[in-house]
Amino acid sequence: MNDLLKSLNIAVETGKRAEAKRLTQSLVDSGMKPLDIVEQGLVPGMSAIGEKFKNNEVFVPEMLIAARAMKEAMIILEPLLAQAGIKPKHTVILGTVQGDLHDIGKNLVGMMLKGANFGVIDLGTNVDPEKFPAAALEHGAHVIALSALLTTTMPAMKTTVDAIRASTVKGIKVMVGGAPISQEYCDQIGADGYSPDAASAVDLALRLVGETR
Amino acid sequence: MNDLLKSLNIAVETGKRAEAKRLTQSLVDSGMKPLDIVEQGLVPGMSAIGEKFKNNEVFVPEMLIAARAMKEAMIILEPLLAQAGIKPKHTVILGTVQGDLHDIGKNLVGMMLKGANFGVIDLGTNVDPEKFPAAALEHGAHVIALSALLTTTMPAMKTTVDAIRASTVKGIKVMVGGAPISQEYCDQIGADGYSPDAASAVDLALRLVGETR
Amino acid sequence: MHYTSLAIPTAEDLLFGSAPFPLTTRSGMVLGGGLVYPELNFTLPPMTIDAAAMPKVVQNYRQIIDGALTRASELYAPGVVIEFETLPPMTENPAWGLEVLHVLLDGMKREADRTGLASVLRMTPNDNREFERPPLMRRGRYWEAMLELFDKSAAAGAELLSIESVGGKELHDDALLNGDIAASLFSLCILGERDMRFLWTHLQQIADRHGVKCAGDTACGFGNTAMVLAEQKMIPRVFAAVVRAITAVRSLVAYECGAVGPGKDCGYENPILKAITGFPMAMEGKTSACAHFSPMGNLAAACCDTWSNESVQNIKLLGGMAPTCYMEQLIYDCRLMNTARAESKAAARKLQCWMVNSDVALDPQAFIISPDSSIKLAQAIVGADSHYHAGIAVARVACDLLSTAHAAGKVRIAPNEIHWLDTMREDLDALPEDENAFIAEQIARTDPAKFCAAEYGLTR
Amino acid sequence: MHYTSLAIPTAEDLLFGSAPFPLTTRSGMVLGGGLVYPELNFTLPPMTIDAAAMPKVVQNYRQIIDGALTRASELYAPGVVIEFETLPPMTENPAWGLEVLHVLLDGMKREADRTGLASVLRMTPNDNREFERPPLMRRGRYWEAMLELFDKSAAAGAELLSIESVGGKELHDDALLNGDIAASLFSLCILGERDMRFLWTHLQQIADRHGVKCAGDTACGFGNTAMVLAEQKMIPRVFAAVVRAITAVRSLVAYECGAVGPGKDCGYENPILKAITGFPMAMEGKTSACAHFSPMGNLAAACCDTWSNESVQNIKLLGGMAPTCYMEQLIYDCRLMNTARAESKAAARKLQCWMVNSDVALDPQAFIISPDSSIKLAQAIVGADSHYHAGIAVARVACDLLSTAHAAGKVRIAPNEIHWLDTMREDLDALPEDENAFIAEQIARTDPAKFCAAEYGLTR
Ligand SMILES: [Zn+2]
Ligand SMILES: [Zn+2]
Ligand SMILES: [Zn+2]
Repeated sequence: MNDLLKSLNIAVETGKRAEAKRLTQSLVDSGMKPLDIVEQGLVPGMSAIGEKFKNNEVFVPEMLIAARAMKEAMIILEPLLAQAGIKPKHTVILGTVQGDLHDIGKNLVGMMLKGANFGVIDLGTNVDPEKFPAAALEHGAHVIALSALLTTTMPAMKTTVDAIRASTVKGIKVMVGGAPISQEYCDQIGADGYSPDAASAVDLALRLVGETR
Repeated sequence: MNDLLKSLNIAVETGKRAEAKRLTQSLVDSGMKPLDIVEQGLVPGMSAIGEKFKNNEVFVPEMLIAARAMKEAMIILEPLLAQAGIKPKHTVILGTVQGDLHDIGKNLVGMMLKGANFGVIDLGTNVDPEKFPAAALEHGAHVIALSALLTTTMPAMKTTVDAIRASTVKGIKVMVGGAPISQEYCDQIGADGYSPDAASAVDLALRLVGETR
Repeated sequence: MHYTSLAIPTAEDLLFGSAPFPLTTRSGMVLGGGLVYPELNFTLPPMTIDAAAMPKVVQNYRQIIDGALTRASELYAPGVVIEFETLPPMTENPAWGLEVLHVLLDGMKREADRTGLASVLRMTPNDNREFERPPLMRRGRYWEAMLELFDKSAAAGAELLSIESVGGKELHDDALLNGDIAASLFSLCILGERDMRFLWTHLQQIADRHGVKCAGDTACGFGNTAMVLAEQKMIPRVFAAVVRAITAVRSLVAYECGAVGPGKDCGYENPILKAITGFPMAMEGKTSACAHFSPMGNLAAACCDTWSNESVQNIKLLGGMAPTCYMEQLIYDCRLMNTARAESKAAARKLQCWMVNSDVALDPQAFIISPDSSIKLAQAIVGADSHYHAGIAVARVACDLLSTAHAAGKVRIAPNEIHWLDTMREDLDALPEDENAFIAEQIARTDPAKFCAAEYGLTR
Repeated sequence: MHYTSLAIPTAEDLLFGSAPFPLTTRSGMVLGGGLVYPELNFTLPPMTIDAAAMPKVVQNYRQIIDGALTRASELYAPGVVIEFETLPPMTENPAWGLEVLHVLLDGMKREADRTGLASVLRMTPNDNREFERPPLMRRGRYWEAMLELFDKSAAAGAELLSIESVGGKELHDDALLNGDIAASLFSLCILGERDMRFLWTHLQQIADRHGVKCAGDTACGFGNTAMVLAEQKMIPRVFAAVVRAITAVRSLVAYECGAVGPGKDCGYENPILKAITGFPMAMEGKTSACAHFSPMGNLAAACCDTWSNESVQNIKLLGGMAPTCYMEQLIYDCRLMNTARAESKAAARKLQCWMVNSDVALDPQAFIISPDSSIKLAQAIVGADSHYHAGIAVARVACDLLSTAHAAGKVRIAPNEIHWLDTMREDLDALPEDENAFIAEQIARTDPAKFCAAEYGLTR
């Protein structure tokens, strides 16, 4: 069992999709609980590649290949998790604010959050303020992550934070980022955290939900 | 009379102190009202040099020489004006905010305001917030002009505006300036006007008291 | 290919401040005629743009233009290019864009009357077509509004027309993040080529109607996105460098449709295009650090005809408003180049040599846009029989130039990037020779919710 | 005079990146030893500094140092100088200044450990003595706190000690606004000289105690105030240029007391001081437009050994935090100079020549600090028998250099400024030969509420 898990870690880290699928199926067949397979088989693989990325040893494409291997494995595991009533521990609602079309940064954040086993609901770009709290309510989310890349859409970020605070969603954490955004602006609009880049976003999200890694 | 006034204009403009004194005395002796001497004999001379300064034909030193000529003339006129119960039409309280020692810009503004026949009370540099409304009350001022040159004394400018607004002095206009100050900051702290340089400060002050030139 | 040989065949003649086909503006500036001119670019501070805010918007632009041009006069600039890059709501509502344009043109006229300062305006409407997903490239309200803004701007006195067109971008971001050179080629050389041809044919008609010039496009959302991602260590620098080489094939289309330069500032592929077309080019480098970091701050100036700061918000620095500060910096950079050029061409080449050597060995992308490399890449493009093949050819040459230079110790490539050169070459080798086969293959991989083939005259 | 001949007697040897007496830092950087290093300067965004705000203050400085040094490593800077210029409350409360200093030193150490980046810290406490009016120059809580900060900073690892000392400034602002060259001489060469001798004798004791270096002072509140007022058209440029020449006499005193450079960035008089002392000098020019405009953006680099941005707030630009953006710009400027210098001294002189010619003919002050003029002004200073006479001599030479150059069409002087050269010469001719007579004459003109003679060892 330990050997299989270790092989699965490596298959995910190195982005071997077929291998990851095969090993996951074997573990399922051997009777291991699906949540254990996720937490001991997949997440450590993603963490390993994430660590290498943080140390500038690999790049996003390698991360994405690993993420796709994890995704293939999750296709097997998701129905089983659902059967057992298990949902991602934390869910993040993600989007670029109204009037703004930039999505690379947002997509990277989404990819990295998924790798850390967050549930991620991506609302896309140019998103109406009200859609964020509505989605948070719908998905029982713990964090809303907002992106803006234009100085002229920064006010839409504030409008969105205001809409979230005025909504019935209570206690949700809001994190913000994007080229013109700063810690100061984050404080000013009453968001809970600012991340200067996609790589730091996972740490911030973990901190906001009260976890550390 | 007209000739004498014209000569006085020129004496002020060219900074001929003795001449300005002599001509002012002659006009007084001839029975002209002291306020008329100020308005028709001195201010036009200062306006003329001010106009040249605005057009970059002369520099501050020439302005100061003219201002000293006017000052000499005022030594004769001030007791007469006081006797007649005439005060400067508008008075400005001037100072650099708490924690800030810069005073060149402030001094230039003061010099130019005096040339436009404003009463000017200069509180100096590093001035406590409360001193501004207190001085305004004491001198019946119409405008308070605040200067700050450090990013870290900008908050003291806001504190000062707050102190003015919270005081018993009502309806007074506040103008602000200094290297780190912008129109945006002016709006943000609720001041009434921003001047990007000393030369524009007189126009701003005139506008704030409802006059134009 | 429209261009089958190089207007500037040797690196010795690929030099800042001079182009074989200079452009004379109405105000008498001769771009590419011996002098490098500053080209100032600016944007609003954080604020909303709507009808209610327009007075404040206008006030900002008036402050920008007055401050920057006054400083330009005080520093005796021989002339300046003012680029007005609109923000999305100003393209969507052309009246707003035009109102700002008039403020800028008035400011330029005022300064010309006051001090004789020569200037010219480059109008760059923000390309809004992506606001629909999938983007509508040839119809719909975004397209209509954008063309209206171009037309009325040209009529109002905007003398240079530019755009950062987005055709193909809906697929290219993913290509970058996946390190997928085939998908990048599809975005740039198939989709981008078709979109630019459609767009720039329209722009040229507008320019002809009003007697103004089509200046040029930039693969900003492609090459610069790659460059910034590489600076952020998201993607390999060698990958960004090869993508940069390919972007030249896309940006070239504007000139094929009649543009005459100066190519747009953020087109770091412009040295390659200058070699091909002989038109003057805008460039940006160290003095655009206000907008983005770059690994070729000096080298980027090697062949520029205007020198830009890319973009800076109208915020207050200690010295003054940021656009005015950047105008000063640009003017001094230009003065240095123009002083050397005034001495002799050999002197200018000497300065160019130092600017190049300053950066060329430290970064793959700097190496790729150096005058020497640019000539070789330009040759690969003009030697191809289609834009698709030109893209493959220029990518191959870029890979080879990097491998050879790295082997010779002439360019720094990080150890974890070396294998990417082989990966890219393998990906290039695996591409079908036949363009239609390639198109079919790539379209099959796309998501119809993100990309509509018909908007590029293609069928799914 | 302490210095009676020039360490660099000819303009040919007055060159960026090399000084006869280079300075080796603990990290192995050799200032003046062949390379020009970037010297970054920064300040807080608009915010209060008090005990409650200290966490936020510290957070700002941590962000500044991390961002700037990371970028410096990414751009392979051969080393950087970090200047920490305190804000008034940080001198008044040395504990706050020291807390920030530790943040900066920690950041420098972290980056050295991570990437090997060499760096050195210049500590520049804000001179608070003016907070009393009249200023107390040699006693009182401001003096005590400032010396405490110097002492503890040196103990903590601040390797270079600097200050923008204010002795004489309480009279000099008025001297500038009145165009009063005699009052300017009194402020700079009598009061400034005495104050600096007193102050720098103390600083040298501190430096010796902790094995660190006294770097240098700047007549910032004098020469730069004049320069900025001239840029704002408040005072004549020729007047500011002559004042600049005189400031060299004042700033020289630091070296007479043991300072070894690099002279402080905003001392535009530094080329003159480099000629006299042979020590490396910091300079700033176009890349300090963030802090103030200047008429000599390129020329100022002609003899620099470190190249500075003067000061920028920690605010967000589109590209990143402003200090990081300016670090990038400085590094590219330095790379260009170092590339030329690496080729040969002749190449460096060629680049210097273009930097000088870029600006020298367009502004009196640029003309005054050019290498040629600097040598002549330096000679006037070392040839005098007292600081008072040196001030008169250097002012006269400055006037003569400007007249001659203007007559030869070599420097642009505005028509309404020409007569100021005569006025200044007449004022200089009217000065008493005897220093004591001059002092008595000047003291008699001062206001005891603003100026206390005893603080300079003088009697009213
Ligand atoms: Zn761009
Ligand atoms: Zn200074
Ligand atoms: Zn400084």
